Amino acid sequence: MSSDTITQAVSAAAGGGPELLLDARNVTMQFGGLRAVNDVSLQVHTGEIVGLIGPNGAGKTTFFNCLTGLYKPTSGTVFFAGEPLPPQPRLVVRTGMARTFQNIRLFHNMTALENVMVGMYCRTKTNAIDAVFRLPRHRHEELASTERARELLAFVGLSGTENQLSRNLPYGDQRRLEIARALATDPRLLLLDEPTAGMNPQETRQAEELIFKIRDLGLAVLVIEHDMRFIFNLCDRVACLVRGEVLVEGVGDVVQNDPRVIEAYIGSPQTTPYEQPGPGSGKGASDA
Amino acid sequence: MDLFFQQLINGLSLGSLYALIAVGYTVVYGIVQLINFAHGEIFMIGAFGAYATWMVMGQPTDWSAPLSILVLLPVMIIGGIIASVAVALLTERWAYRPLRNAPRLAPLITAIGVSVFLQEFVRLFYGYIPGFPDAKSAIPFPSVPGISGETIQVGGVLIQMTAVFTLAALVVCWVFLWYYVNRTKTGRAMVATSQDPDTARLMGINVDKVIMAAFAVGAALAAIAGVAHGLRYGNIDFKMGFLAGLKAFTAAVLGGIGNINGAVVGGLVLGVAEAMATTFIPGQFGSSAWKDVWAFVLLILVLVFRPQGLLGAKVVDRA
Amino acid sequence: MRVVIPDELKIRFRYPARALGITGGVLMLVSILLPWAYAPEALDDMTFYGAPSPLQLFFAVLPLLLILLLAIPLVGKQRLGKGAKVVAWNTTAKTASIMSLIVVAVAVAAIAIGLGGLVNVDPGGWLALVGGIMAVAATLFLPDSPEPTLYRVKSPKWLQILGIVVLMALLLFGAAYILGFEDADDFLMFAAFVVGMVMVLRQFGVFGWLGIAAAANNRILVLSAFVVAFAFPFTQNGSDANMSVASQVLIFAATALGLNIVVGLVGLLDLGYIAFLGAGAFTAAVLSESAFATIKWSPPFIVTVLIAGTVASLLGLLIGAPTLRVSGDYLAIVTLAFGEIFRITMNNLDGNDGPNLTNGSNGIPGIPDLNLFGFDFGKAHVILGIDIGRFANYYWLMLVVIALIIVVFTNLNHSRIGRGWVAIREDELAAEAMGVNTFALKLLAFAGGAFLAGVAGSVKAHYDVSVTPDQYVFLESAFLLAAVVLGGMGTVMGVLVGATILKLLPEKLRFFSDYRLLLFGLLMVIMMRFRPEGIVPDERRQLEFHDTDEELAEEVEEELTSHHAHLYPEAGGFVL
Amino acid sequence: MNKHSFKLVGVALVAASLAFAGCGSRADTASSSGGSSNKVATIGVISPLSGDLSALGLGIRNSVDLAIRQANESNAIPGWTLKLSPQDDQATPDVGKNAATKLSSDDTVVGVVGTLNSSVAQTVIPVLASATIVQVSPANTNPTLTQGEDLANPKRPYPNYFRTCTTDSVQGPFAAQYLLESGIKKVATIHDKKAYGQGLVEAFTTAFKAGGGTITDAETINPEDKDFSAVISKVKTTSPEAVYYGGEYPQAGPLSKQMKAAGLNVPLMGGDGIYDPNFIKLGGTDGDLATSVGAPVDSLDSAKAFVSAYSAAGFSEPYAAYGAYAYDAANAIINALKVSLKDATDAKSARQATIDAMANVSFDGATGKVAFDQFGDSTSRVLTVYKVVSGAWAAEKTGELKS
Repeated sequence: MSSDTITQAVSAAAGGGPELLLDARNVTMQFGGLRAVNDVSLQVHTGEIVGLIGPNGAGKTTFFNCLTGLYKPTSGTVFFAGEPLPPQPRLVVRTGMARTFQNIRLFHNMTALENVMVGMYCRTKTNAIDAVFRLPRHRHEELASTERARELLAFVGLSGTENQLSRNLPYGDQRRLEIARALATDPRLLLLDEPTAGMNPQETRQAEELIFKIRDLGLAVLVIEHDMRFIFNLCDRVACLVRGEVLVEGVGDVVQNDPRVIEAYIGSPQTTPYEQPGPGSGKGASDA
Repeated sequence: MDLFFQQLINGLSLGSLYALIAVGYTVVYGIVQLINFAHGEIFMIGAFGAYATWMVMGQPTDWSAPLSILVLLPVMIIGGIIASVAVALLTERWAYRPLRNAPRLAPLITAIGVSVFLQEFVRLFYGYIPGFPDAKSAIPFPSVPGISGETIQVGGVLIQMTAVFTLAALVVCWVFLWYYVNRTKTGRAMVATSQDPDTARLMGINVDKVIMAAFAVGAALAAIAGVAHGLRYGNIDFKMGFLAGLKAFTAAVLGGIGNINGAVVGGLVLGVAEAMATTFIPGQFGSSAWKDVWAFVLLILVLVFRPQGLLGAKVVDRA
Repeated sequence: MRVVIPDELKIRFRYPARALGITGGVLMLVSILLPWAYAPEALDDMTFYGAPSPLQLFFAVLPLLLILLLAIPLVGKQRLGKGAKVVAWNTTAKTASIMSLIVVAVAVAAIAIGLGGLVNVDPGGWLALVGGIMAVAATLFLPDSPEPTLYRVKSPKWLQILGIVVLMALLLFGAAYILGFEDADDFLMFAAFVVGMVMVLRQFGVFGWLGIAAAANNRILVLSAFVVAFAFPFTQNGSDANMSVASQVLIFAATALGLNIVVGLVGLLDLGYIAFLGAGAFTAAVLSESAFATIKWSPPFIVTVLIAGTVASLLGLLIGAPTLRVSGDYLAIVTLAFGEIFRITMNNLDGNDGPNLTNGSNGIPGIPDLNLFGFDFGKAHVILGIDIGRFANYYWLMLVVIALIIVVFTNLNHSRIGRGWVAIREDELAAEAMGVNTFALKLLAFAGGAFLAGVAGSVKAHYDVSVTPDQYVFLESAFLLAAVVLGGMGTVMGVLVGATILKLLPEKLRFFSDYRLLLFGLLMVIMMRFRPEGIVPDERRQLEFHDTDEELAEEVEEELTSHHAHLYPEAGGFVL
Repeated sequence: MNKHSFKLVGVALVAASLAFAGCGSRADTASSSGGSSNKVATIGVISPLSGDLSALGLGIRNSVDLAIRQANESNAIPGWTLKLSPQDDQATPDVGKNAATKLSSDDTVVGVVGTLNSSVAQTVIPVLASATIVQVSPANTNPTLTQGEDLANPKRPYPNYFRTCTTDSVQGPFAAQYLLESGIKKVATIHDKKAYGQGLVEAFTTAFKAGGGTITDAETINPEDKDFSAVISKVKTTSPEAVYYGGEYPQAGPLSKQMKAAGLNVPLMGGDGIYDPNFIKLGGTDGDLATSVGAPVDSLDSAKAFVSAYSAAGFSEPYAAYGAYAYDAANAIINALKVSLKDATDAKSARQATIDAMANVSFDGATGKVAFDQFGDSTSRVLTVYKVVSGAWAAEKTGELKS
């Protein structure tokens, strides 16, 4: 990844050229006494790859769930393409935001092709009557979706696996299949929750290429990841979440070299007031 | 006004019966997320077990009231508890445990099978025990001197001793449950398991044992309810668990399934609601023929407007 | 239970075992020429020398196959050529010997019980038993053969079609024959024989081959199945006794198919399904020309059917809308409660505790027979010289209804909606997160299933002549569920099989009717524990129930690949 | 058993069976069955032989069996042997219909006794009617079965259907008559909403009001109910002098018990559905009343004969509530067959004649005089009031309903 692209993207974002797609404002999510996400704001523009890093339990996935409608934030609002986000996951998908899961949640006993076709559900219109009587709409849509699903499988590099059950696919392929399924919903923003977890370096590189390919299609991508090298290679901008709060946000290099980030990850010298992140540890970490 | 209080008493005593059974649904659901459809039959088995104990004791009918209450009744209850706990543990072991990781549908269907099987088993084979009556139709339940048929007059309200017994049984069980869940090792293990079975297992809790304990506690309470039912209505039959189980489940949902207090409150509310519906809904729909319908309509309304139940669907954390 | 014989023993006794097996088979063959029973009352009179009874002749097929299976490999691998590998000779022989022994055992038991004691079993019976035991013992010593690969054999289209036609013909013959039995013992022995034949043929690989043939000639299969079903009344010589059972099986199967959409395809447990059948039946009854009907408006039956279905599906919406949002477990109990509400309400709408709509527990009797386009369903018609009675008329009507339901079932299943259902079953949260409108899809299944039950109910009302609330109790819902579970969740064939077994067995085996429910409860528990996917499993369902079985997963995948054309057909056709 | 004797028994077995095995060939099967040249006519029974109500259903089957055995012994119909064909209806209409179809396709069937439940009758009657087979029910009490839907203008729907039990419209008024005569003027009614109970209460109410009594409260319960406290509390506030219950003993017993426990100390009265020893076992108390059809068994010779013949026949089940009616029903058919089979060549052709002959049947049965009116209902109007006295039913008053 050349640094040109980054500057380009950043300057584009600053210049107001690309559309502001995702605009999360002061999102807070509280479970009983536990504040998992605290006053987090984040913006993603079209054509941008944004990374979200942070130690375990920092609230990244919770934040994802707030964005995709699985949780209703305790306070704060999320706007997508200028509109407030609808309250249900499936409506969020319709507005153009799709996700993958940290622990793969494919439909295990469906074939790869069927998995992708499920993703197309919200973009097709065949109703029960069409299906029962095999009306033209059903037939056209069925042919078109099969065709498109094959294309998507080819796009993520899974040609030839159409009829394999997703449970029988190798781990890396399952991750990709999840991405293909998400792409099938025709998103403008793709949210990837740890797309390289459990992958070997080669697979990670392939995943990287795939994400660039996706960005080149004009999609925005928001990635949660642990793998620092992967994320700083990939992302135009990175936000670091610690104990539910945004610690630092900015271009990769800046975040990477921020001592607080290093500290949050690696731990710190005795003098530091911060403790190892974990449930039940002291007061909020942010002093930004 | 007397009628109101009379129906309140009627409702409370009926409700305590529901509550005793409902606790079993709630405890088991809280831990294994299984609606133990056969729990109504466990209640029925408890009643038949108590009856069998009475038969074995030589069918005592002429004991004095104190002796009956202090000796006969406790022994019958213990007999009932042994029977129902044994059956509950057997079904858990042989029917439910092998399905613990199966899709949700499997244990539910199994539970229906178990329910039908237990009913039929009692119907067909109870009479084969030498000297026992045929269970194909209702069997008269023994009366316990001092409780059966006795009444207390409070103002214009007549309170039957059987109702007092049922309410008292509920209160005692409630206190016992509170102690069990909060003060014993198994009880606390139960709370832990209900919150996170995997972690509980890692912490060295024997989850199998905890689940068995949950089934056993529920069955014991159901057996007490079975005896109360027998005393109250004077007869028991193999089908008595079906409707009672359904109502008790309704009570559990009403209070918030998984919440022991909820089951108790839900049971009482449901019992009172049924009694009141018969008296205070005007016109044709106030006939007692509709009371079951109102009970189930209440269930559906709760699911629409407050799916977590009156007290909230908490795990078994506070008894 | 599995008897394991060490391999070295198997090799050492290879030839003696084969010889012993053949001897056992021959003994069984010979035995049918001897009397099996002392008195004619047991089975179909097996008291003669040299004159086997029909059941004995049927039985003889099994030992005959056994002998062939054991003898043919003796000609040597070279001579057999491809046949050596394609067929699992030894394993099939083992199955044939075990099945022969089971049939003999059933017969001997039937004779002993029917005539009062083992004394009544004559030498023929003992000889057959000895032969059977010899054959089983011998075949245990044969080395296991690899899985049959008969289905991989390429066969010409005419042969495939012929196979299907033969299968259908056998089905028709078997159905007519099995319904003809009056006595439980005859029925049981024949049933044991049929099961034995099915097991042997399956082991031989015939069903694998037929499966491929059926997939390749789908339309012919569907068509011939319906032709056979349609032809069934002609085998009855105008007798109503069996047509009455057959038409009830169809009504039951139609309702169970509707339930299978809800349970099998979406995975929702509906324990009050019978209420929707009842809603349809009551609607049709109230709108019928019965003198007891409380609404004096009787639209044509076509309109009534639609109204009945709509009423049922509205009730489905009423129950489904609040409960489908919460956990699926609640649905089971709420539907159960709804079943009770329905029954009690129908009981109460008698003018006494509510407006008079249903006459309370008296119900609505005297519902006239249907008359569609001048065809009076109540009258017997002579077609091709055979009396086609009232029950046969309804049988045909139900056949049409079932065809309709099967089309709805399969076409929905193989569409965007069906995929959504599978996704919901597999992982509801992920489905929702992928944009699947899970609530609407569940509601569609629930209300759609109710609609189909309502339609079936409207026919049932006329067929039954009277509609009363006590026909629609929880136990009936449980039976419907059992048909689905027994047959196979999510499959059409399975439900047809399950419904047939559950309706036919009690009808033919009345001596155990008191134990019917006990066995039924036990059956549900055992099925869930050992074969939750049912007799005729849906591949995907099978995988869900056996989540850790990787071998099965591979197998299913292979199947899916070979059937791919069949799962995603070119636009147009519908599949079974 | 040691090895040696085992072998011996084996050899003996083989030898014996070789010796006794039928030494014929398949061809001569036909002639092998019995030497009698009598023609066979079959009487079917459709009743619940399994399940909840099997006690009642088996009693019906046995009583019909008894009547047929007696007829065959006395050679009641010369040249004909009667056979019994019992069919289980499991108390469900569907199964009942299958049973009826099965019987009607058997050409030797000339009559059917059954059913127990009115709801089953509704699906059974049309099947038998289309085959013109006479059906006599010992237990159906729903008036519409014989008089059609409009009881004000009765019209008989099925000419083949008769019954030996009386309908609700006889028992209810008789009970009203008795209560009024005993000076009870205020009664509350409860019924279980089933055809039987509801009909009984309606007939009672009409007659009781006509006789000058007041109905203080009219309530209903569900047949599966166990808890009647709410209803009893309601009834109690109207302070009736008696409670008239329409329904059967499984509910009536507990109801009586709960009434007394709740302080409502008045007699409970019902129809023949509660006239059963189980009523008392389940909670019926002294002073409770029931009406039943016919004179008390020990006052009627024909009834005594039935009871002693039944116990002599060695059935394993008691004749239960409807045994006597079933016995009378079977004898009514047999009496009709005496006429219709006399000149008949085969059973099937005598079916219509049997129905026609039913109208003239008249004899003294186990429940009293058996004869049928133009609707097929029993003409017997003799009833008895029974009372629970020190834990057992005792006849209180026998009389005829004045209409």
